[in-house]
Amino acid sequence: MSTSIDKGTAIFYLQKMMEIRQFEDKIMDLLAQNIAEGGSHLYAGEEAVAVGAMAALRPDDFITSTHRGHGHAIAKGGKLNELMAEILGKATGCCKGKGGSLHLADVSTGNLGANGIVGGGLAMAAGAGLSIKLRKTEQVTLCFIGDGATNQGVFHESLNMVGTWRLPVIYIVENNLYGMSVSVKRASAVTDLAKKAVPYNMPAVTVSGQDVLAVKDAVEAYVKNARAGKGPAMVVCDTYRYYGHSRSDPRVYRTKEEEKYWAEQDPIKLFSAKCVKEGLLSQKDVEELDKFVENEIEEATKFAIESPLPGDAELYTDLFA
Amino acid sequence: MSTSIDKGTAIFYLQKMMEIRQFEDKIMDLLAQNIAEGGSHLYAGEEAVAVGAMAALRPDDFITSTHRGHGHAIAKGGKLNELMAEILGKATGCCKGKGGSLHLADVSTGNLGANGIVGGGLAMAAGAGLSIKLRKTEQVTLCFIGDGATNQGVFHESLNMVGTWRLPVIYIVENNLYGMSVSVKRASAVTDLAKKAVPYNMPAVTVSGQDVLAVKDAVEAYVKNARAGKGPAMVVCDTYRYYGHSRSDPRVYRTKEEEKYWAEQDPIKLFSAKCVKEGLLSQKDVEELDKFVENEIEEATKFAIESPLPGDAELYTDLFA
Amino acid sequence: MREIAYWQAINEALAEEMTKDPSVFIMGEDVAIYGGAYAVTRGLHAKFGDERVRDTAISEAAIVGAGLGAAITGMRPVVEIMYVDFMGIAMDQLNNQIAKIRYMFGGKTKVPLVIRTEGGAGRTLGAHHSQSLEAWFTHIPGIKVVMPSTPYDAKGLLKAAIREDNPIVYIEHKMLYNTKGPVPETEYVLPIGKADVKKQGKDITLVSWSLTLLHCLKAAEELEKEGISVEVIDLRTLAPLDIDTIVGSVQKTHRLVIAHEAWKTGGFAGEIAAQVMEKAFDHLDAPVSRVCGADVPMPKAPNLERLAIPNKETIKKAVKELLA
Amino acid sequence: MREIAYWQAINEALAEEMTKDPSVFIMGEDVAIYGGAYAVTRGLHAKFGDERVRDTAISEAAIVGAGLGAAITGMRPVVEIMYVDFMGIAMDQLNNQIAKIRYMFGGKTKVPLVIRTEGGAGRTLGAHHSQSLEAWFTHIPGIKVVMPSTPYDAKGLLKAAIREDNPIVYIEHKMLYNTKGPVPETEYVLPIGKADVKKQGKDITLVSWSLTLLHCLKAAEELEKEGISVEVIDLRTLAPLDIDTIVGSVQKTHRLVIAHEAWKTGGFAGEIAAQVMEKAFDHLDAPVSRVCGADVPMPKAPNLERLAIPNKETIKKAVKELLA
Ligand SMILES: Cc1ncc(C[n+]2csc(CCOP(=O)(O)OP(=O)(O)O)c2C)c(N)n1
Ligand SMILES: Cc1ncc(C[n+]2csc(CCOP(=O)(O)OP(=O)(O)O)c2C)c(N)n1
Ligand SMILES: [Mg+2]
Ligand SMILES: [Mg+2]
Repeated sequence: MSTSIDKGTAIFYLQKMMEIRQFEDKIMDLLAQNIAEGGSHLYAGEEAVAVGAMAALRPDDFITSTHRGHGHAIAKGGKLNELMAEILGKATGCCKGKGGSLHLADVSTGNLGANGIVGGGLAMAAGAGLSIKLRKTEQVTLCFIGDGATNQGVFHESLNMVGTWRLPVIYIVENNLYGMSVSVKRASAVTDLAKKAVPYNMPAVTVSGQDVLAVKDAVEAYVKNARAGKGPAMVVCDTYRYYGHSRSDPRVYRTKEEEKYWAEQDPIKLFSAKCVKEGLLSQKDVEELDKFVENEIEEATKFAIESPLPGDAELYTDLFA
Repeated sequence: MSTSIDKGTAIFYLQKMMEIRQFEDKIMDLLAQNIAEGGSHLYAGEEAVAVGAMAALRPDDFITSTHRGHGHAIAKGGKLNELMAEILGKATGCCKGKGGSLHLADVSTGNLGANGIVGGGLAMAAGAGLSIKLRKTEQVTLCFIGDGATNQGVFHESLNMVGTWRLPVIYIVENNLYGMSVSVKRASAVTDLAKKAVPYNMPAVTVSGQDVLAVKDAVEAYVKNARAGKGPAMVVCDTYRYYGHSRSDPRVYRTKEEEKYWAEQDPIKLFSAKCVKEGLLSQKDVEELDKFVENEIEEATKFAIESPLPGDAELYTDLFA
Repeated sequence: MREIAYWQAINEALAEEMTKDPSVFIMGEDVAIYGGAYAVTRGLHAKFGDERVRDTAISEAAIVGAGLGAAITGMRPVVEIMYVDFMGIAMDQLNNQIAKIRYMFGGKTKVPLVIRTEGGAGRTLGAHHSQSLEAWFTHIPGIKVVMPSTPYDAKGLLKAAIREDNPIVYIEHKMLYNTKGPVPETEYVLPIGKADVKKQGKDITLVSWSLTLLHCLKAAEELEKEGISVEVIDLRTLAPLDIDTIVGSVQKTHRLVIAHEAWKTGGFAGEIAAQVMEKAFDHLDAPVSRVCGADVPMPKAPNLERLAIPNKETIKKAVKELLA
Repeated sequence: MREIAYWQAINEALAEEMTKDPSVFIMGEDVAIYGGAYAVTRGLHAKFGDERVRDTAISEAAIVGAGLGAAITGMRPVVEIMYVDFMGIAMDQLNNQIAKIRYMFGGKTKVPLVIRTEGGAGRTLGAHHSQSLEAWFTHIPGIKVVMPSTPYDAKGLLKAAIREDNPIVYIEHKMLYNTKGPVPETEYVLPIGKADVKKQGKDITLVSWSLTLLHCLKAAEELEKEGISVEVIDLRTLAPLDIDTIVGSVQKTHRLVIAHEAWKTGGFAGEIAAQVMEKAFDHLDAPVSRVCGADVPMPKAPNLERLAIPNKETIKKAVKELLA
């Protein structure tokens, strides 16, 4: 383990990762039962990225999230009840049921939103970085993007703006090897995604996205720089999504062996094993935490299912301030 | 001189550069007299780039040009009469007067067009490269862009496509230090523009854009590779535009010293002096050529001025095939 | 006649044209190995190989713009944009490059390019995956806009589009993919720019396209039972607009309802209403009525999504109101 | 009252609001040292410095999208897109992010963002620098669209726009920059969403905006001499549309001509015509007439450019035809 942490911190990280995992497994259930409708891109397998990165932040820092945003929302402090309700389109959701899975947001926690547009958060993140600079608040903005999103034009424009103006924005590239079905090898002229930082005059590092502490350490170092006015950076996190891209994905583009390999790098198992091995947590602590989280998720699910849909009059509200 | 060339070739390059220079000086005149209306972005000072790059091509190769496209059009074999007439919006222009300076094109010479949109030729060039690959014709596409255009999102998307698919496209980056009034230093996170090729898995080299042979040699080497299926590349040409960005530009963003420095690197003067020094041409040859070109430009101007405007019925033709 | 699904009709059109003409090829996100987000291109990669069925990076501007580059240099690309909602990213390519290039060049090039995309609501996917943006495209001179509602039209019009020397935006609807209809096994091509009277009637004219057309047909069927004879016109092509067919019908029925899923304000119904007024003012016994999408981003909540778009009931209501 | 130019009125509005509110800042291509392609921001960089008047790289999507990011995190950005023709590049940012974010988030954010841009023909700049694309923007729920025709309106509406908590597309016209008009020295703000009756009349209503409005006023003046009393309404704001003012006028005059420079097909005149029909059908003594731009990319040739857009004569002709 790359940094020494205390028991409380260990529990916090583990709990957050478990919350994300169980939240996503539950959504998969709800989709299968048609209780959840529409699409959901699940974060299971990538938990260490969101939790590790968010561990480096202050509550007033900003993030922009992606189409695969449940994990970011949870890690940034979103309430499970409200998130679950939002995914079901309920009035009690964090966006009153108007956003849904692809638009989970919670500005009060600094989460500027998931995004149905791949790369949709990139320019927004640059603007949030600029706003920090102009308001002189020493906040930072984390901009989460997938490997696939790095090929969008707005990636280039935004990183160039951030690089030129030395804005406090850190890019967290979640390299899960595929953008939908297209592997990085076939979508990107370079597979070493850290090379994509070169034209923007920002440092980049690649870490295991299955190791929550590795992610945290890398992000933390850059966040410190950014707060000190030393500009932006990129952290590429190698990771894997367990489920298909979306519910209907038969996953023909990847192999069982590959899936198995990554299942062995499970971020929750790795982290809890290490904590136990190093005596920070007992096996019992881990099991109890798992139970506790199970309960949380059950409650959130119940809350969401029992919540009402928005009233019909809501159709026309919230368009303008 | 980096390659040895014969007298005919020397005359050809010199003539093309002189044609561009005098063409542009003439346009400036016509603008001042309000004979030419609207905007024109003049290429004077950058002649060696277009002429050197085009010297590496076959007639059936493609180029995409820019808003500063007169030089490319001339160097790619456009007819002076038709180009001048087009800029005046005359029926005899290469686009029947419908395009104008910003849209000079001549598909019959492989020139896929100037473009009013900065970066507008980038995706088109990728497509032309793909077409070559699919049709297996061993053509190449040269994609001209300014330093400013390298910041557009479509630059990134296009180069990634070209880099991933190893298409026969060579980027000629005309780094004239400014995009309109904004210096590369203030617009781009890196000033060494060759670094912008890194994420696309393509080699890049920087050459003096004032040295027609240096440009030709660099482009030629990459063109050879591209024809052989070895993929794309980038040539950054350091150069300078003599006139302001457009007619109304007071050039407050640059200094007299800088302008003077670059005037001393004049591509036509440098090349003719070298040719004379190496005994390839006599001073008289150079002077005669200059006169000859003057005549050409006078004729083109006369042709253009005397040509009729398009008939009113032309407004609705040419929209659909 | 055999019945096949809408997606399959499109798939067949692609396969047939690719077989016939080696210059036709496909590119887009997840069109090859995956076979398309809505599986429209399934099997084509296996059949035609890597070169002619190409997965691209996520880069809508380059996909569409590269389509143009290939089209003007000897190929006939069919590019796919996964959701019409993403066309904003490629809007400059479409408007400034694709639509204008031929005109700007004085007719000295042609652009045999098809941009296939998909739109519409119905799957509670929220504001970024439910839009109907055809009105933007109809406001761009130099492109044609096709929006078929049946498998038969989808196949015949796509084949025509691929053979056209002009750029075409061809928009499918996500809720139509699994609808079935008769499609001949023998080859056929349909004319772009011709509306289709899907049902004859004499009391009122209903104009629509894409999924909403099916709602109109159902509404017309039910209204017929109530003694109201509705003529239902499927535009199929929005640009060029077959205004003559609409005006001809209005001259007979004197009443017109236009229904579409897109936002009402600035939607294409307004254009049709204005043209009908210009060409058949004296024939109109009532104002042209529009049944359109609510002027809001598509909400996630399933009840609000349903409220936000036209359906059989709201169409029937508009017809009755106009006849009242 | 003193007379100042349109560009100057805009420049004053920017300077005043920046002085008043430190959260207002400007960014765009060549807005700082150069002072803007049409010199609208001249002097502001010297006055407010590097941080608040920012030259950007050529990257329209990032400019507009970063505006959003800054707007939802405490600033009030005024971003400039040099020509409206380039808005296609930022269309996804505008449509999917800026216009929708507040609604998608259930009202939990606000977007105090102004996108200033410039459009229109008249300088023979060709197809990429002469467009009028407002119809695209009016077809996006969640944004407001302002297009002033006079220095007075330009100033008052821009100040209002900067103070709004909603995203606004504010479109200037390149041929208006040097037109002059009375502008008070004392501060004032005009309401967004209110049309202005620029001339009273009783025989016919002329609705327009931006440069074309001035042509309408001249046409009306000349028609007055011929005994035709024209009411001229300047929309000023297209979204939200002040339909009541238009309908009120039509109830009086019973005839309506709408004039704009944008392409006719799918242009905003169609929307207005449809709404007027819906709300005042029985008051219309003639079909609503549209005088609009030709449905072609703008040609370079000066004679063709003139032919492609409305002018005083074509407007007069339409008025007379409608009264015939
Ligand atoms: C602009 C845009 N293009 C395409 C899509 C469809 N799409 C949704 S997710 C996705 C893959 C994204 O890949 P990546 O950025 O690697 O994120 P991951 O899904 O792997 O987490 C695609 C193509 C979209 N939503 N938006
Ligand atoms: C998309 C777009 N943005 C902005 C402009 C306005 N503009 C025209 S030329 C230019 C500068 C281009 O700079 P560069 O690419 O370096 O080419 P150069 O003019 O220096 O040759 C700008 C900003 C444009 N025409 N298109
Ligand atoms: Mg991925
Ligand atoms: Mg430059």
